[in-house]
Amino acid sequence: MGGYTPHTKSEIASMLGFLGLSSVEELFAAVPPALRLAGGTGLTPGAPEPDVLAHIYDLAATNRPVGRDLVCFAGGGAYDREVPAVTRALASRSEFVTSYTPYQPEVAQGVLQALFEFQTLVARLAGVEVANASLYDGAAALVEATNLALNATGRELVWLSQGVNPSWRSVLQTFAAGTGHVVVEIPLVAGSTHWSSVVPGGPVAQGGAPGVVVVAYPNYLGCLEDLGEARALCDRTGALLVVAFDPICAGLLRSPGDWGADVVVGEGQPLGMPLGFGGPYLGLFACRSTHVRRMPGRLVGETVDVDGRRAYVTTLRAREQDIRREKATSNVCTNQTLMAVTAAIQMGWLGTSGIAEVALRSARGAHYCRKALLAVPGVEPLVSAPIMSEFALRLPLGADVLIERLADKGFLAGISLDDTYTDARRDGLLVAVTERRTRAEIDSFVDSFTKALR
Amino acid sequence: MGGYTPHTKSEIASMLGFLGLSSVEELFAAVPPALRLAGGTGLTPGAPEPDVLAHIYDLAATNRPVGRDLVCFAGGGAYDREVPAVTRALASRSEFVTSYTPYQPEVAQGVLQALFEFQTLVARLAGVEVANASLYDGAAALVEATNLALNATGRELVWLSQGVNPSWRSVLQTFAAGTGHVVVEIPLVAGSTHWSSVVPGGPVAQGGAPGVVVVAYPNYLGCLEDLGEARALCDRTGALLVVAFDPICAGLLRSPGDWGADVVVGEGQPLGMPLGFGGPYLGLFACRSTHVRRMPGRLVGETVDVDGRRAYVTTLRAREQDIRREKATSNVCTNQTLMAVTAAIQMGWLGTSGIAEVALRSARGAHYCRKALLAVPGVEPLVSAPIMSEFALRLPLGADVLIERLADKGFLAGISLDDTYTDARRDGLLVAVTERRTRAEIDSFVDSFTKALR
Amino acid sequence: MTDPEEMTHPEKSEAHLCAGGRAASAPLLGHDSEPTLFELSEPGRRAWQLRTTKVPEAPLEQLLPEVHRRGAPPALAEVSERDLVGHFTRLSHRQFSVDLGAYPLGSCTMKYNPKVCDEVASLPGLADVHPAAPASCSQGWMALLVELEEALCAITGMAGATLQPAAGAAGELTGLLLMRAWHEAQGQPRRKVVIPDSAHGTNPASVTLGGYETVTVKSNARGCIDLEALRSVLNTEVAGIMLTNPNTLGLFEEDIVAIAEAVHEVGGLLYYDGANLNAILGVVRPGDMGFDIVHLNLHKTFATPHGGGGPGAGPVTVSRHLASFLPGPRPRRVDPGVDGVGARYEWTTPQRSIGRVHSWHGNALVLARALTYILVHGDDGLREVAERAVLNANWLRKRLSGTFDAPYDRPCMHECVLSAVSLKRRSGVRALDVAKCLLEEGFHAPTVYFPLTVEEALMIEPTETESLQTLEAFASACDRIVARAGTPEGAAEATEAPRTTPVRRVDEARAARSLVPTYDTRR
Amino acid sequence: MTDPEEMTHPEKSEAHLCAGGRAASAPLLGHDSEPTLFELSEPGRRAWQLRTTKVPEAPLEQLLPEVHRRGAPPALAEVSERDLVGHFTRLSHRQFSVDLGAYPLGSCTMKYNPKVCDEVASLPGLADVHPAAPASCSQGWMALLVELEEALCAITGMAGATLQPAAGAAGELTGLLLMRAWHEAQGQPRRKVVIPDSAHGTNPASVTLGGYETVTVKSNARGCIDLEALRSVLNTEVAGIMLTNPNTLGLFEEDIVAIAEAVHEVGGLLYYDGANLNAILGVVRPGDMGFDIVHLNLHKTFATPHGGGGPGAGPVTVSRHLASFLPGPRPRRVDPGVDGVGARYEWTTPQRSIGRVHSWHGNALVLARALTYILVHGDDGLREVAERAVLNANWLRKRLSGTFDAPYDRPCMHECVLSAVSLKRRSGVRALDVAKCLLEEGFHAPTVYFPLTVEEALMIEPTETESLQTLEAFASACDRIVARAGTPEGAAEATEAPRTTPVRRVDEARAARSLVPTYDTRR
Ligand SMILES: Cc1ncc(COP(=O)(O)O)c(C=O)c1O
Ligand SMILES: Cc1ncc(COP(=O)(O)O)c(C=O)c1O
Repeated sequence: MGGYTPHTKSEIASMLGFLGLSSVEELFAAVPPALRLAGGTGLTPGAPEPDVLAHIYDLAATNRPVGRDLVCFAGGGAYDREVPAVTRALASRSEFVTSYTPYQPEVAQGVLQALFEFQTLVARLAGVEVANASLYDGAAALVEATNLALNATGRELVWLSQGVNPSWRSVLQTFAAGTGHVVVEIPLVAGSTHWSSVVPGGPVAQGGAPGVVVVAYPNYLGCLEDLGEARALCDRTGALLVVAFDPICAGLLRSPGDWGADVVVGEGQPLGMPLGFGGPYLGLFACRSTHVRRMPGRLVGETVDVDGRRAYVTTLRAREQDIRREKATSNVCTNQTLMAVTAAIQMGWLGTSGIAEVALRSARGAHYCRKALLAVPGVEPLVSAPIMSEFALRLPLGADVLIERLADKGFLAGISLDDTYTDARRDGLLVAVTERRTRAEIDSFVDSFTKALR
Repeated sequence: MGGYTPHTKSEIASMLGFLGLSSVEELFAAVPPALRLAGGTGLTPGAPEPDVLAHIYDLAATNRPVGRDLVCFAGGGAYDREVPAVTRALASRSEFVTSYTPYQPEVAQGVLQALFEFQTLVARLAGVEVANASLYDGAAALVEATNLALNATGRELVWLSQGVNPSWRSVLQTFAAGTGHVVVEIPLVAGSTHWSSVVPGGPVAQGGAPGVVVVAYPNYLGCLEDLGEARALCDRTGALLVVAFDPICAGLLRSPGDWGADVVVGEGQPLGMPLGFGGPYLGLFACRSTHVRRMPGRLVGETVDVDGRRAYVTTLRAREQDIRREKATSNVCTNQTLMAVTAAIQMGWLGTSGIAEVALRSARGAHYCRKALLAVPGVEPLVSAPIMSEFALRLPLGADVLIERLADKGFLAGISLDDTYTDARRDGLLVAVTERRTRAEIDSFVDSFTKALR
Repeated sequence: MTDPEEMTHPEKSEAHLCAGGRAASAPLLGHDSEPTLFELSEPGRRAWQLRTTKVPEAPLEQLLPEVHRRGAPPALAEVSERDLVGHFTRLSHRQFSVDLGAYPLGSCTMKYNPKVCDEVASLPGLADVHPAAPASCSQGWMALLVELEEALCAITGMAGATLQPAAGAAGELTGLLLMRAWHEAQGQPRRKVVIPDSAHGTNPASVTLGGYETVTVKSNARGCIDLEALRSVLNTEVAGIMLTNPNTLGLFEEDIVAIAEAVHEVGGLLYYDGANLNAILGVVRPGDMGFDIVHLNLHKTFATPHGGGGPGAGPVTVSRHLASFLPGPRPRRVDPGVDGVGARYEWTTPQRSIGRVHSWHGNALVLARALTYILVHGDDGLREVAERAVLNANWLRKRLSGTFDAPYDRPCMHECVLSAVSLKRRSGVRALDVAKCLLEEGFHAPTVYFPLTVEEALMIEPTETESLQTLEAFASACDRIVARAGTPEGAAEATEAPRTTPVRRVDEARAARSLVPTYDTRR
Repeated sequence: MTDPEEMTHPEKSEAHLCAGGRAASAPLLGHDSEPTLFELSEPGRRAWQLRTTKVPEAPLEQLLPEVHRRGAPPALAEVSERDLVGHFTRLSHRQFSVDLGAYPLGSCTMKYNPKVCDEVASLPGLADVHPAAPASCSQGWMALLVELEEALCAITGMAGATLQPAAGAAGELTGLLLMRAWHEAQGQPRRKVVIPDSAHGTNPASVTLGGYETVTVKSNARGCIDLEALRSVLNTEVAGIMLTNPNTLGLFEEDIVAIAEAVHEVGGLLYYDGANLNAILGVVRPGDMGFDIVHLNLHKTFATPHGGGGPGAGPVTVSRHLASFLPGPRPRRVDPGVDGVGARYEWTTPQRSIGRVHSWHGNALVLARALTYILVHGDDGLREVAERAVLNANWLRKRLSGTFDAPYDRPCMHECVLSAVSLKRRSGVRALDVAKCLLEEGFHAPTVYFPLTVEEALMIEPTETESLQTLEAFASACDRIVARAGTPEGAAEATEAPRTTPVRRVDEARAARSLVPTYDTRR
């Protein structure tokens, strides 16, 4: 047990004296004696930091991080993107790291302004007017978006494209158990959501009018769907359109807002966060200004101080749980502020030209890689829709087997697709290429891939 | 070439326009055309940061850093000591890292106060009244100390114990070529300086009276010499006593000041700096207050501001090169401030009890290890004087051979002693044990050592 | 009894200087606002640098159908790396933080966050692992997660855990869905969840999202659950109760055993809001009090820094009968190996799992920090944390009981709730003004106006990492503020504080009235 | 011609906000001084934690003879990790830095330091290598050092290098010892070294330590070496001349070829003080100008941060005929390998080496930073650095030429020297006051009163990393300061600036008069 607490023996004695107590145990007089732990928790005794670090190093050594020894072609919502030293250095400033939610704006302008800039940048990427200060992750943002939409429309039916990340769909289903929302999944055909399956009068449409239609762009298989169709469906049914986007792909793609999305959600990890075994990531949430009073989570607004100086503050607080309690738009309190600050820094670093360049390089790499893999005997495209920087293949063997074989050769080959997308053979592989992949890496990946299939 | 400069094309054009110039080349009109580089420097073109990082990683991968794969028993002035995350985190705050020499004290109180604390801590360790704000390294501190002493005594003769680090002695000899100082090295006998070789009337003493006597404590072979003898010699000859100490060993040892040193120098690396292939390290320099006006380098003093608030400022500036020019006490300008700040943090972390504990653990480890190695057939003590945490052995084979063999087994076995300490066989090995060495590491080192000698 | 004057150490010449708790930062210049990134932006500037890939440079037209291409790149900002660094470094200087000074924000547990945890969270062997990597590539992570699950179960006295929830509120909702799934599995779906009136806002909000109706029970005069009032609302419609113990007044619910019996008697479950777990680490376990479901705020109790509002981590632990409902996939040790060597881990989804509650496995790097913190402290250290947190809170409570009103004047746990009611009556100076004055004194303010059950509440949680000297400096600052409020001018001044902060009191009403949530909506 | 008013970008609503150069940090509280570590100390507190070693706990008496044992542990300080962090974080908030804002300190080249270099310097594969490790364990380091030596030779036009000197002044002394060794090897030891009156103080100080006498030559009215004056002091007693070019006035010595000829004619050597190399990177090389010995300040030109006054690195490069005198040991590539693979390196000491000038191999981690910076920039990028540094300096010189006196009113290189002589005459406001007013405006001050040849000198070096907007903001601040000095009250105010900094003007005389260099010497 380390030097984090300052109490000396004599201070403890004098403090107890001041309280008229004779032992530390007496501080816990209110705890019924029968409940008090006699033998401790059973945890090991405290160990000095270097010992604990040694243990954590041991654990870390049995992982295989991506990098030179495991070149990453896996994506599926978590991408191996360039994070410069400057982003890490700024985001790790202890003022950002060790502060709390900006409840006292006079001494929290640093975090508040960074969040204001984050909101602006996300809104610009999403192509809608307003963004919040973050949610937990992409899945949480999706759940909140459907809650908002169903709240706004007063309906309880969700039409959910199976092009949305399967984990997010699973999370949405989990939380629907509480809200009572009904989630209907719409399958993909050839990589695009089969919206015609929900034509009026069809079996799906008989379940009632949806309050929200959810589609991903690019979708989980990397495909670019025609969002015009989804928008038209919403116009026809009175549903809101929620688009799950990728903030980096947005560097090249038409923005969801431009396509007509009402709410845009996304996973912000590609904006400067390490892969980190899946967290902490960053739920992006943006929407049209008409919905701002239904927004979940914190929102920073610009205002002035009593001297008229520009200042920032969390605003529209009446939506939030600490004020509205059971009537709040969401239960979120702690969010992912540090990740939002990180993303603001990273977006500042990328800038207008950088985000376009990263997207372009990813697209080039993906098309180059896809073409080469499709030339490997036995490999076929899983779907035919246009892709951007991620793509799905059908393999002549189970994807898990290939992934293990290629891991031995130093490649994280991709993600095995579940049976929503393939059949029981589980022969679908999702491959992602980022701006970090060099031609040499791709060529050698293709080479090992070819050999692994022999 | 990266994004470090902000100039856009149109800004460059407008700035040139403002200057009435039509090309960037014209900015260099004062440079004789014949001298201007036509074909560039021949360096490769700029490369993006990630490419350069990859290259540096490649280089780093061909090093063998100390750690689990190369357990460190080497010292010789550079020690594998515990540096906690907290020291690194605080010392890397960019306000400390990216500021200049505190010429404007109103906006440099951070660095100034940290240096004031550093000076206090070093003076306390050294056991004399005052310390400066750092010099380059231990060798530089030694050179400055002899300069001070010879200046103070008006003599030019240095009696230098061969117990002082050989590199430092070499540096002293190099710089003596400029100052014209005469350095006479006094050999060790059984690990202690053979002061009796300079008895009055002896061959050394006939060279004249020394202005300074230099001795190390512990010395290079790890031995603890009787500084009383050196002090007596100084009293007899009118020389000043310079003691090269180790700041960590000072946690247990009588302080040089207590032994009667006039000037205390040392290598501050063990106070929180990484091994770093030898730099940047930290030259420690402390002395009796009588010599403060002859001190080299920067000195911070406490004072007040116009409102009477406590403040710090560099002081006794009239000693320094920018004021005194050719009459300055030293030419030092840029020193090792960031390392001094690091050391202040590390000494704060260690504190009174920590420095004693680190020293004690090092001594225990060294004695345990020495005993075990001396039990290995063929290994003998090189010298017999008492040691603290480093010791010298005589091997049945060349030390370089053993070092290579043990490197293959995962140990940095120590440092091969030069022929000042051994004969042409170069069979002397200097072994250091720090508080970081566990019993298991020592036992397995001894085991591999035994096998390597077979 | 310690006279604060006596605390001066002989080495110190100026007593007022000795309190390290005051974040005496200082203005380094220009008094303008920091421009936004957008104002710093100049077309053509850039900071980015990317790896040279040598991938053939196919033209965009060959890559994307036109309908999918945007007209122009999204306008982010165009700045140099140098300006980016200047901007965010200056912003950081406009931000209070634990590392700068005391942050006695009740309920939020703003303790010191050991730097060693930052080092753990940036280890490449942890930070660079892809969450979809096959189990063969992530054994170390899985071992770490299992170790943490086990530690949290030991600390809370529970049988199983999920690490997926990303924060306390997510843990609450997860817990409520577990409650729901359990009742449904019993064939007895229920409609209501009871919470005390002092509960944190996330509790009722989560109850709603869990599909339940909130039933609020009033606290009694001692600040605790009124057992009779509770009994009166308990029936078979009640799925359970959500409690934090100590409660948000910092008081231990002394009747907890009776409460648990009463709730269990009607077939309800007890949910423990672990935000206040810091008070009872190693002293008493929710499981032993009778709770069935617990969430923990790792970012509070286990010192994973709050990051300006997140990320957190809100694992949920449950008793044996609820384990099979936990979210999945969970990491499981399928072979313990010998002395930990050769251990093997797999993913598994509990039989009756409610499903996923996170995109991946939770805020993994936060979880790694928490495990590090737990291992450094260990059994003894965690208990020491609780002891010292409670000692500090009680010392401060007593020290300030003459300065402010003490509505519940008896020993508290890790935090205490005082009130500025008398001060307000006397001088017009409110809890909010006290908070703002404290900012100027170099401390973060306590939580104010929460819990809602106390008028002009000041909810103070010093945490165990603050020193007696800092507590005294804080208390002296409170004394000074209250003393100054004794004169009309002083009181008027207090309502205008703070004066020397980066901005002064901000116009919150205007922010909401004419909403400017982005730079592009500025007039 | 750009009207500064025109620079406002349409996106920006408030022009004065757009200059990112102003380090608008802000006070976050208490206005007390930060206590010292010693005042924070309480007996019995601790922060340290050490590895569990299980080494047998031999009693101290068995380890050390009594005569060597100290009576009590050295009194350092006794603080918790939490207080340590608070203390140094608060201190950091009382410190201006490049990362906070513009630092136009002439001669010091305070440019932006790319963060990637911090990453390099903390790579375990570099940072954890023992300097005495056998060459088999440090091939990467040796390759890095050789690569840097080669790059520095290419940049300076020289044939060999030593990386040992730890800073510029150490490089100077090393260079002078090389000069001495060379003359001695020629059998012609010499006594004097010539330096111009505008030289940096380290030059004459190094000359003395090199065992030479300083001969100062005056500059001419154009601020450059007076060729005739130089010729008049040159003779066979002169070992050489030390010059920086551009000189400390920021002016290029146009007669450099004639100077070199004159010095070489009497058998002297030319020493290049590379502190101003930033101006000529890729444009002209000291070697081509006729210099024989060059030192480089890597902490200036190659953006290895100054660290509050160090560490630096002052490598020395020399022409072919001096290479065999270089300090040793030097790393040498003994086998180039194939495409760099399989290359092999050894240590070697030049034949007639002057000996070591550093305990080990120089400030190695600083050297690694510099190589990184050089490789990122490359041939083209380094030239761009010089171009933009010179462009910025000239823009600012012209922009301010109406504000201050311009004693040398012609194009400068990377810095310009202005003067406050007229301002002082008019208003009593001195260069020092201008400097202090600038601090309050959010900029670091320029160098003042150097070079000594210019009265009331303001030596301004904007560097290439500051934007036009920052330059304009800086210039506007200067304008405001000078305008305010136009009234007696304004002038009086200027002499009292700064007002809002962590402390105000400090009593330097008192610091020297009643010296308090440690906490223990306080009264
Ligand atoms: C008592 C209590 N419960 C629940 C929460 C919610 O936790 P989180 O903010 O992590 O969602 C908090 C935190 O603010 C709290 O203080
Ligand atoms: C012109 C000039 N020469 C020499 C030096 C000395 O360099 P250093 O401070 O690295 O010793 C400096 C730096 O201050 C300088 O500006």
